[in-house]
Amino acid sequence: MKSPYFTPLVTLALLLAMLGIGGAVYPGLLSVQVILNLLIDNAFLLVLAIGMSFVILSGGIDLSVGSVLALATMVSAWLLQVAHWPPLAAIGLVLLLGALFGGGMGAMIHYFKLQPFIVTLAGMFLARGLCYLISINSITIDDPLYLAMSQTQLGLLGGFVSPSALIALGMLALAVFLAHFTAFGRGVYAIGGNEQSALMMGLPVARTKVLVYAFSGFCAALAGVLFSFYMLSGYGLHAQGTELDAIAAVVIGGTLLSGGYGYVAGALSGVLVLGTIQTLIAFDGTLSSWWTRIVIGALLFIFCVVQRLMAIGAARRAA
Amino acid sequence: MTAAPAQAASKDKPAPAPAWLLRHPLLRPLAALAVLLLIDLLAIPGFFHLSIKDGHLYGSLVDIVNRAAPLMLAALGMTLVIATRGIDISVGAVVALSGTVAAMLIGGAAQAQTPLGWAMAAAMGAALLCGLWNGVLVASLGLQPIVATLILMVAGRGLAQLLTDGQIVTVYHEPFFFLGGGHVAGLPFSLTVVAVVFAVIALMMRKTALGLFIQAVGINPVAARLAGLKTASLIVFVYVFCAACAGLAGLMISSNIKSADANNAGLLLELDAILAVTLGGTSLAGGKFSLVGSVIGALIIQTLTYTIYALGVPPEVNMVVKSVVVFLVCLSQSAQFKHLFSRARSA
Amino acid sequence: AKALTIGFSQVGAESEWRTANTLSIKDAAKKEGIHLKFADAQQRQENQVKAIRSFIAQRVDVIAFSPVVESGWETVLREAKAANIPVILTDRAVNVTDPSLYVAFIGSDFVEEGRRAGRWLLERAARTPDRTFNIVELQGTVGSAPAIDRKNGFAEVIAANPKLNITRSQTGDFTRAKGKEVMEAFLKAQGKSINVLYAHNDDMAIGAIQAIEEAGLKPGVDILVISIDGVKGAFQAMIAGKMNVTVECSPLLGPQLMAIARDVVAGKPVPKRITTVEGVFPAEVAAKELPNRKY
Amino acid sequence: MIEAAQAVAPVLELHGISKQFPGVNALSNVTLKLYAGEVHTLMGQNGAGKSTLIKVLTGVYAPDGGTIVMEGREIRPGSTQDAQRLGISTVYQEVNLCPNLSVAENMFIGRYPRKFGMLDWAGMRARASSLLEQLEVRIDVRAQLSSFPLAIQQMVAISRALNMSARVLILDEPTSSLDEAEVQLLFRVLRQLRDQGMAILFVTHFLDQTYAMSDRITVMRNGEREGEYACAALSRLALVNKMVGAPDASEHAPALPHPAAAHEQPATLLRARGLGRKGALAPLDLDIRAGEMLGLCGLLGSGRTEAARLLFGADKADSGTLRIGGRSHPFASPREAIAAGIGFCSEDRKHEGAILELSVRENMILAMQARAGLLRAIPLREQQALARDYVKWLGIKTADIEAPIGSLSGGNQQKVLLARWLVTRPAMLILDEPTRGIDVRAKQDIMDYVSGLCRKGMAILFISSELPEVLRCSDRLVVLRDRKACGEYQRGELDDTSVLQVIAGEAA
Ligand SMILES: Nc1ncnc2c1ncn2[C@@H]1O[C@H](COP(=O)(O)OP(=O)(O)OP(=O)(O)O)[C@@H](O)[C@H]1O
Ligand SMILES: Nc1ncnc2c1ncn2[C@@H]1O[C@H](COP(=O)(O)OP(=O)(O)OP(=O)(O)O)[C@@H](O)[C@H]1O
Ligand SMILES: [Mg+2]
Ligand SMILES: [Mg+2]
Repeated sequence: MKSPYFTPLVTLALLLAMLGIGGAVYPGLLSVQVILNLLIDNAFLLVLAIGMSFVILSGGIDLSVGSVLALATMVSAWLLQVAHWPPLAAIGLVLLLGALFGGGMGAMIHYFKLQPFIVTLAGMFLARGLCYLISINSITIDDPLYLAMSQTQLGLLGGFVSPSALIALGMLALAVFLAHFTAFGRGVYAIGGNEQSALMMGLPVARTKVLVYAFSGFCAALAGVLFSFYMLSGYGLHAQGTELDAIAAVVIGGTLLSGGYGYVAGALSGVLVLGTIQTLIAFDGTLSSWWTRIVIGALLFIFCVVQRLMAIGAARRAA
Repeated sequence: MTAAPAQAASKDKPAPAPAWLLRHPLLRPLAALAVLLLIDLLAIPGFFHLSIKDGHLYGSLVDIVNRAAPLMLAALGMTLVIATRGIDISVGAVVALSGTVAAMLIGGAAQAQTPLGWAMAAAMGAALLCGLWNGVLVASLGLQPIVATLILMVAGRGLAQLLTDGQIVTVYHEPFFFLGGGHVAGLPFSLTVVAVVFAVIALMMRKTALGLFIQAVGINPVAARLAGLKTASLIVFVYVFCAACAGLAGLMISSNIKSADANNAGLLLELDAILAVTLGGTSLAGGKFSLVGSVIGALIIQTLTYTIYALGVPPEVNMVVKSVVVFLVCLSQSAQFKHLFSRARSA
Repeated sequence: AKALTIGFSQVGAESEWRTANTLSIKDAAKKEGIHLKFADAQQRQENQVKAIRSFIAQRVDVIAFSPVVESGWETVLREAKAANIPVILTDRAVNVTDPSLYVAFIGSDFVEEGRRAGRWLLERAARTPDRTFNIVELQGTVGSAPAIDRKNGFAEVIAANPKLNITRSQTGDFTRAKGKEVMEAFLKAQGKSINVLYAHNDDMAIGAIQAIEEAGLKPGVDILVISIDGVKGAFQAMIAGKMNVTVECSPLLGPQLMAIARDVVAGKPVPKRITTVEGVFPAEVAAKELPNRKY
Repeated sequence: MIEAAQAVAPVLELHGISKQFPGVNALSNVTLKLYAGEVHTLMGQNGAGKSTLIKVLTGVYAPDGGTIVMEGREIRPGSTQDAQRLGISTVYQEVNLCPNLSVAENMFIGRYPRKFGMLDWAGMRARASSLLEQLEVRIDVRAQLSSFPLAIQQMVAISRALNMSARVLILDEPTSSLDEAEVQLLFRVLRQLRDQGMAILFVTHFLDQTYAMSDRITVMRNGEREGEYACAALSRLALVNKMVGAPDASEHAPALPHPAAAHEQPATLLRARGLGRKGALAPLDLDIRAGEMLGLCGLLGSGRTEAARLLFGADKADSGTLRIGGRSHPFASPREAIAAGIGFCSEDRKHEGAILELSVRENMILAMQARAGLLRAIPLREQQALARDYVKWLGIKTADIEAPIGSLSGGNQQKVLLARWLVTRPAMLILDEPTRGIDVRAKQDIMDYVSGLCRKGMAILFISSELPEVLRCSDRLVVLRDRKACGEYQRGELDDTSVLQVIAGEAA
């Protein structure tokens, strides 16, 4: 655990190895489009994981992101289809609401000294519950802007990507900048390293913590917007359990759940690992539902163990 | 730093002065439970009504404790894991796995294919193996607990389904139903099981140094190792214990519904268990823990669920109600919030 | 000729019904010598979309899937169309503006199932015109299509008789354990005044039956039990006299799917909507019917 | 100088400050004046309330009563951030830095240099290096803070505070983990700052340092201000008496029970041959006899702590052998070392010693219980009796043996941790800076007590940055330089000056 610098590299190498082996076994896997599909299909997860990275780096956790994502799809669908708002205004409002929702939880966590797990768990129930209050049915979105975002294919390297994938990558760039080149980002690391010390060193701990959750809420709402580009619908059952995927992506990307160690960019490798595992399974196409689970578990296991062993080895060699 | 006094220490405190009582860490979870029950008393006619049916107690309260039994077990196991700064999200999968193993071995006939005892032992064995697996991944390989247990969370349910080919296995062997549906002295047998598990672990806390060691490892693992604790074995132990509790809960659940449903049994039970532990006042940052608190936490959750059903809340509002109550319970436990409130009142 | 390849994206394995559905498709494919690419989505729409994209990348001949929800399929179906791969839906329909995005839909009509359950109750109630019936409903997962449709279909039909009232309705998440738990609470809250239980699937009904028995009442007699799906367990319960009727919702779509896939590839015209033949099985026919049940 | 200072108004004035913790009156009615251009030392026994006063002053705790006046205006710092903004820069007693960040970042956190709106990493590193250079610390400022030993971390914390253009500089026991040379460097810098007009509040337990640096001394006792004195006008003896209270202070710090001397049996207890670890310590030969106190000395980073950790199995040696009482022990874990009768009191009490939320009692019996095993729980009564005895013997100031150790003052925490090892009655005890943060009086008592144990047959490996202490106590001295043993001396072979030469490598 002493070498957080190393883990993302290991992850990347393992990822390439996994794709290489997959390509050898399943023809067609190593096509440009399949790789780009990883980005297209996981754009929303990447955005979620980015927000989650900040929360985890600060030593917290946010279980509400999957539900906030669903709520964001639901609210945008409702605003567009029922209230007939212009799409940009709807998106703006949804992003704002997401940030407020997250910030509200952050404020509860900080000012009332509540545990992040429990507050965001309640937030998770609340956001999903609010979806059902809007409608228990799914609402189809037929707004032209959304349709365009959904169907535009931007050519790249002989394949194509969706605008959402680019937005997610842009968000990643922004997040890396935030984490490494702004006082806010460094404050997040400091708080994750030792909150008491951060306070003693005069960091604005309260503001940073609230902002971290607000940022995560914002990311979840943005992921919701991307998700509704992807699915063209708002639905209370969207993205169930995605919070766990986001956490797993962040942790696999080399960030310590106890806070303070890791890189935001690791989220990308984590998301790609999860995506690759799914792609491998889809390409295999012979697994029953239960074998699918077992194989996902096994691949995760192999991946984590190899990653860990290599990190231990590297630490030994460095010593 | 206002943590619960250690189990052993609380025994020897001086006579319970009211001030001490008011500061007792279990006061707030208990108060939350009492308020929920009060709401039930006022809003649901006959809520506290108990009658004797077929020689055993029958009523809402019995239902609540009976339903809460698996959750209480899972929460007890989870408490120790959390005390070591870990987390176990594979609880639900272990529940599914143990129930399935037992049901498969007993088989779908009135006569058990495998003797009941063996079947249950095999199921518990499977659960213990799961715990060992988790513990070794965390303690020896140093994987982060959440990923280490994520592996089993995904794969465990798959294994259970593999055993049953995705079918629900219905059990017709009567004696099996006793664990989850039987009665002893008019009370649900499941309650006895929980009481025994609780007594055993509480006794271990009192008679051995386990509690001290677990707390030490949870608060400062480096210092604990330097003081000569077997940190790795302790960590393996808590995961094994947690899985054992989950395994027992799995048997209880499948015995209660007389079948094993690999896909749905114990779904999201880990979240409820963690919620129960935190509601009971144990911090997820590890260290001080309260077993009684976790049991109370489980009762709060089950009472809440039951209240939602009994009040006739429309299902689409369930989640909102649940979240609001959880928020309120949390806030009621926050000293800072009380401070704010009393300031607002005095102003 | 080269073997036909079908890519099939299944919702998951959340119930016996679904498992039977999967099995039927796998068996049918094997029997027909069709190469089946199977992907399990673990109840998540995004996973289905991913699977469909991978089918497109692998250039399968036909894509079939049971959509998790109706909405949100435009984009990926367009991609399939652009790649000239025909799409067949099973079990549930989708909501798309351009109907040419899929060639056919085979499956049940959840609203109709709800209606059938309602009609059975209407007839039953007609036998005792003076009696009022208090109905409790165990819904499926909140927001899921079968839960919404089965609720609406049932409510639509029983509205014809003012003596039929739904007094309580709560979700049981389609599972036995929840069905039992919720029914327990209903029984405590309402006791003997419950006359009818309407469950959105057999599993919840089976769980609820246990709760009714434990409350000292006779399921099927004191409380009429109506449910949907028609799995074996339901037939056994009916034979034991604990359930009154189950409305069939057949998962055995495999053979039909394979036949249509062949036709589509061969360029033959196929009907856009193919409803499976499904029955209503009251307790009286249960014993006779049980040996014929495949799931 | 003092008269001159008195003429002007103080920079900072505290009036009637009180602070209570449950069961403890940490501060009652404390008054303090700080003048520009003056070093003011705060002295007092462990738990007298020095750190609490500093925390109240810098907004960590809200006072229960009293006022703080800065340059004529009343201030109420609500947080350390406020205090910093007001120009009060503080180094707290326990190193309060973020272990996961780089050294450079730790120095600039909260006030990063910026360039084009972004953090200026290069500038930050350059400035961090040059600031540390002032204190002659030459390290890679990009490396993680936690990769450095406590002393370096302490230096980083100090240079962080020096770096601020503050009016008031507060240092709470900054020298407790530094050795002589570092202390001199620090003092040089402090004098410069003082001469530039900074007001400096300084806490230490070292009388030498007090007299070397201070212009004025405030003595605290039991949370009260005992008095304020001009440094020149107060003799050492008088100072100690004022700190301790009446000359017959026996009720405050009862004398330790002195173990009777045992008949000498100079058998070799521990024999290390070529014990080493790559990157940490060159292969080392070491013999320790029962009843002997072996001193390890060397400069910061010379490898003393590493040697201790290897002997204790806290780190695994990759070469060499270790024999204890004739049997070979390749320790793989501290547990095995403890079983073989070794105890190790670490220098880093915050990270490697105290288990903060556990009570004084639990912290004290932890190692003993670990040795007894999980199943053989020490009866509660016995635990309480032990804890009470040691609290009395070591003069640990705590409200209750069930109070969490985190609520104790730094020096008292150190005493509890020392007690953790004393209760195990080990055959050999490794003490790495055991008296860090302990007041003069108690230090004397503890060293006497330890010598007593030693005479009774316990082997002791003693590491301390206080050379006089090591020289005075040790029977034999091993000097380390650059992670290598470079000499062994019997008692009396070295004196205060020659030892410095040996350590620095200047002697032949
Ligand atoms: N957070 C706290 N909770 C309870 N008591 C506390 C707390 N902090 C300090 N105390 C108590 O206040 C008293 C004064 O402690 P303080 O840390 O100020 O002593 P000190 O003079 O700095 O001692 P040392 O020289 O050992 O550092 C002690 O008795 C201590 O136990
Ligand atoms: N002045 C210094 N400049 C650079 N690095 C130093 C300095 N002092 C110590 N170090 C670092 O300290 C480490 C060795 O620390 P170690 O714990 O062995 O020291 P020690 O001899 O126990 O001294 P102490 O106990 O006084 O810290 C090395 O990593 C070394 O790089
Ligand atoms: Mg102090
Ligand atoms: Mg050292």
